[in-house]
Amino acid sequence: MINKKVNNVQDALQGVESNMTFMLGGFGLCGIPENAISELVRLGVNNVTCISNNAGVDDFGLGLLLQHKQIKKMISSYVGENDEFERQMLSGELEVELTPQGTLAEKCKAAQAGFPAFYTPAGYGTEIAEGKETRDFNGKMYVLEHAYKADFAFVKAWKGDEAGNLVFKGTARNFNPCMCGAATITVAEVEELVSVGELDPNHIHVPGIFVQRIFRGEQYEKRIEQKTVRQRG
Amino acid sequence: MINKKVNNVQDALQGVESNMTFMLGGFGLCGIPENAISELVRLGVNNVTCISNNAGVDDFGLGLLLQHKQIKKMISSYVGENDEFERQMLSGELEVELTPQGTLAEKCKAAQAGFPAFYTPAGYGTEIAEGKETRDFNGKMYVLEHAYKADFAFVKAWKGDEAGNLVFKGTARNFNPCMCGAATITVAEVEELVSVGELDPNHIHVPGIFVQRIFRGEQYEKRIEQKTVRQRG
Amino acid sequence: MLDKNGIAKRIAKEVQDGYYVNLGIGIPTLVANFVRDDIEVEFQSENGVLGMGPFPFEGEEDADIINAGKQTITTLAGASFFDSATSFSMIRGQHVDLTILGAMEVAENGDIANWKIPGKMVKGMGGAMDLVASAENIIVAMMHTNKRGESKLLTACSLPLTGVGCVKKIVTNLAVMDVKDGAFHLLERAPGVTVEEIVAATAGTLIAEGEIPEMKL
Amino acid sequence: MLDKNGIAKRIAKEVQDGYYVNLGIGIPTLVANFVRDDIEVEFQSENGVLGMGPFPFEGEEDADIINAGKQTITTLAGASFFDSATSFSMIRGQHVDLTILGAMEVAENGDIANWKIPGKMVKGMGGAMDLVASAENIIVAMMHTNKRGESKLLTACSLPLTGVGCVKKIVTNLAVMDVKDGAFHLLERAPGVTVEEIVAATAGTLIAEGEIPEMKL
Repeated sequence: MINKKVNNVQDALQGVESNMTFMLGGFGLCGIPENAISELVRLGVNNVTCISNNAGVDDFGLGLLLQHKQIKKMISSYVGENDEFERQMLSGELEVELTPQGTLAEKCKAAQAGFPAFYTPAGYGTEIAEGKETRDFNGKMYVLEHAYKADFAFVKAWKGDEAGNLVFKGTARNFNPCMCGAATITVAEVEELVSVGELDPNHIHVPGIFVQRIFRGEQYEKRIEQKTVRQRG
Repeated sequence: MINKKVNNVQDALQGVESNMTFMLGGFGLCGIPENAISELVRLGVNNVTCISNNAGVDDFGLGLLLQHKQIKKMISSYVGENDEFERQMLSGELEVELTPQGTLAEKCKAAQAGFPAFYTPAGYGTEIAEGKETRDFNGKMYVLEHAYKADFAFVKAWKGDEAGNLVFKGTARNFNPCMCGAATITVAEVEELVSVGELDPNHIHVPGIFVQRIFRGEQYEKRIEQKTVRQRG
Repeated sequence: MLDKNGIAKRIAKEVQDGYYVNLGIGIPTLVANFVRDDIEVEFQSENGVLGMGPFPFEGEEDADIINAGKQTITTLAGASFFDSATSFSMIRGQHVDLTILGAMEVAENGDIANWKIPGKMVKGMGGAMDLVASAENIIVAMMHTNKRGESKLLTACSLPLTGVGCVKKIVTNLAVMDVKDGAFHLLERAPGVTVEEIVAATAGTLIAEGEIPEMKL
Repeated sequence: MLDKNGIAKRIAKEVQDGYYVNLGIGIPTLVANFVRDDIEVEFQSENGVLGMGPFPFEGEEDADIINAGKQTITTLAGASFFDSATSFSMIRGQHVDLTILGAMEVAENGDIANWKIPGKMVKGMGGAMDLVASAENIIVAMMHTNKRGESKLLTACSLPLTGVGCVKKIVTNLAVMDVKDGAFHLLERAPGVTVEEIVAATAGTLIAEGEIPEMKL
């Protein structure tokens, strides 16, 4: 067993520098690497490019990095729910590249799997396809999209073991598995770090080979963005 | 819950005809759809194209369809371990298309995921790439490979529920998940068919949306191809 | 004239037995409330869940179980969770039978715009571009006119497109229409709405042949 | 001169701490037996397992747990099972650190042939083409000559290729060689084997500079 365990978030983020490109898992505030984000704020690295489906909210998630003006460029599919984001974007302080959600997931997956590029129908005929190669396959048009390159991927899982194997819970899985192994160094933070042998080898969502460092996150707020309930009958 | 359960292998294979293209899961004899294969033999359909990593052995797995001369063309990555196969291939009775194993998996996955084609480095500079488009990405050469099209996919899982959700055991998983949803109709056979709600939604390997029909296989021989053991100390 | 729930109720009639359905944010989300309970339907959300159930009871919400609108949800027996790439395999691979989403504009050739107002609003396309580029069966749920009273059914979209020639059916507060052969084809009127009112509210080519029935809800 | 176990033993010395290793069928499979036990290594098999252990004890074999050679195996703590597409993501994505495989022929430019003898034998390439096209670190394990005594280290391969310019190192029953700059570079002699014998058994360009040490096992 190749041991990927590091003791804390500081060790996990060793080598992180300004001007780097990061991938961050999560959908909205669900399944985001809360501890890595806090540490990125503390480290004060800036001028970074972040690939993440969303940009958090004003005072949580990636919104914290926006607040501290650490982000040069965001690559996301949906960036509503964040006033500071809108302000920085409209003022030109922040560069934004919007990518269809399925394309974003697959550009990470392609990097993980060693595919340089792929053809997807998403965005054909829209401004997303401008300047990109398009091609007809069996009478339908597709856009050529390239794999992402990143220095670090920060993902959050529910459980993990010392070998770097990861297990997710519910929809907190989302982009996290797609980003593992898609960057030079993948850092996984987990709510529960167990010994090897405790996870069922049949039910590992991400094999440890895709993860370079794993640590137990000190605390998780797991903020709910849109609490929606129904009345008890 | 959309119910995918059918009562038996006969119902599961309704619509199967000669001249069709089938995908069949399994690696060697591990994780093969034994019951579907037996029924294909019984139905006597012929002139079929089979996409499967291997071709079974002389008297088991896809070897049974070869024995009955039902196969027109095999698409596989490795076809050793089968004398009848070699005889039919050398005599010209059987058409054979050899495809690198990772490419074979991905051609199924592409069909499942709605990708028309993909670029892979496998086979570049070899006869596998002859007549195919090749392309340089970042200084490395890739071959364009197209998604497969099949009429039926026959897969075998360990457990499944009525919603068509599948769970695999060990290396019997192999190509099976890649083929689900890659054909017009995906037929899953399972050792144990449970009621919905019994499988943990976090640990379903193939969501039921990729499966059209599911049934419990009557019996499984699960023959071992290369029994290899060590001596007790 | 229909309200948002009325639009959702009418669209629910389009949902057939055995359908996997993706519901967009807004009016589409309401459709789930009106689907007949004698048919089998499963709802997919692109953030990674199949088999969505109703919202949770107060105190039972789980931050790890949400839909694409970031709302807390529950799941039904037979549900499954998966990653984003698998989710879009379901969508791109046309395993989802019906996609229902909102729009800012729809053109008579089936083009749709719903993600950007240049200089004003850019929230992003989320999964909408993947959905409209892949789905064979797309229904748009929207108001017939915008807040300024201008028609949202146009000869050509003025806003940046989300997808081209993809919308097959539209249900608005005023009408049900097919989109085909370069025109909107009026199928049903909302209760109390006349064909003339629909014509007046539609900027694109609207074809109303024969008697147009009032919709049944 | 080395036997098959000797070749495996020598190759085992190339396996470093923290390596994920894919072992081909035949001699490469034997390498696992000789890896130092004070380093951390995980073996991947392309049929869908990471963390392979030794063969099972008699009576404990499981038909559902095999390696790419279709042999029954066991797994170690920390192992995982996955599907074929994920397996080749590990390989194509260069997450596997070292690939060890057999060959029928290797050329001085690093080309390798190991899947087909036209008109005679076609077993197929299995995962070999994916492995050699993707791996950054490939060691070939083979006999220096074939059964007819002909060199398997050639100026150019005569058999259909498996991959081009990909082999970095070769360990045979006679020698250890690097493959670079269009030539085989002799690094070590097998016990009791002279440089002259290696030169005689090598059809391609062989460069032997300075004193060539006998290998330590």
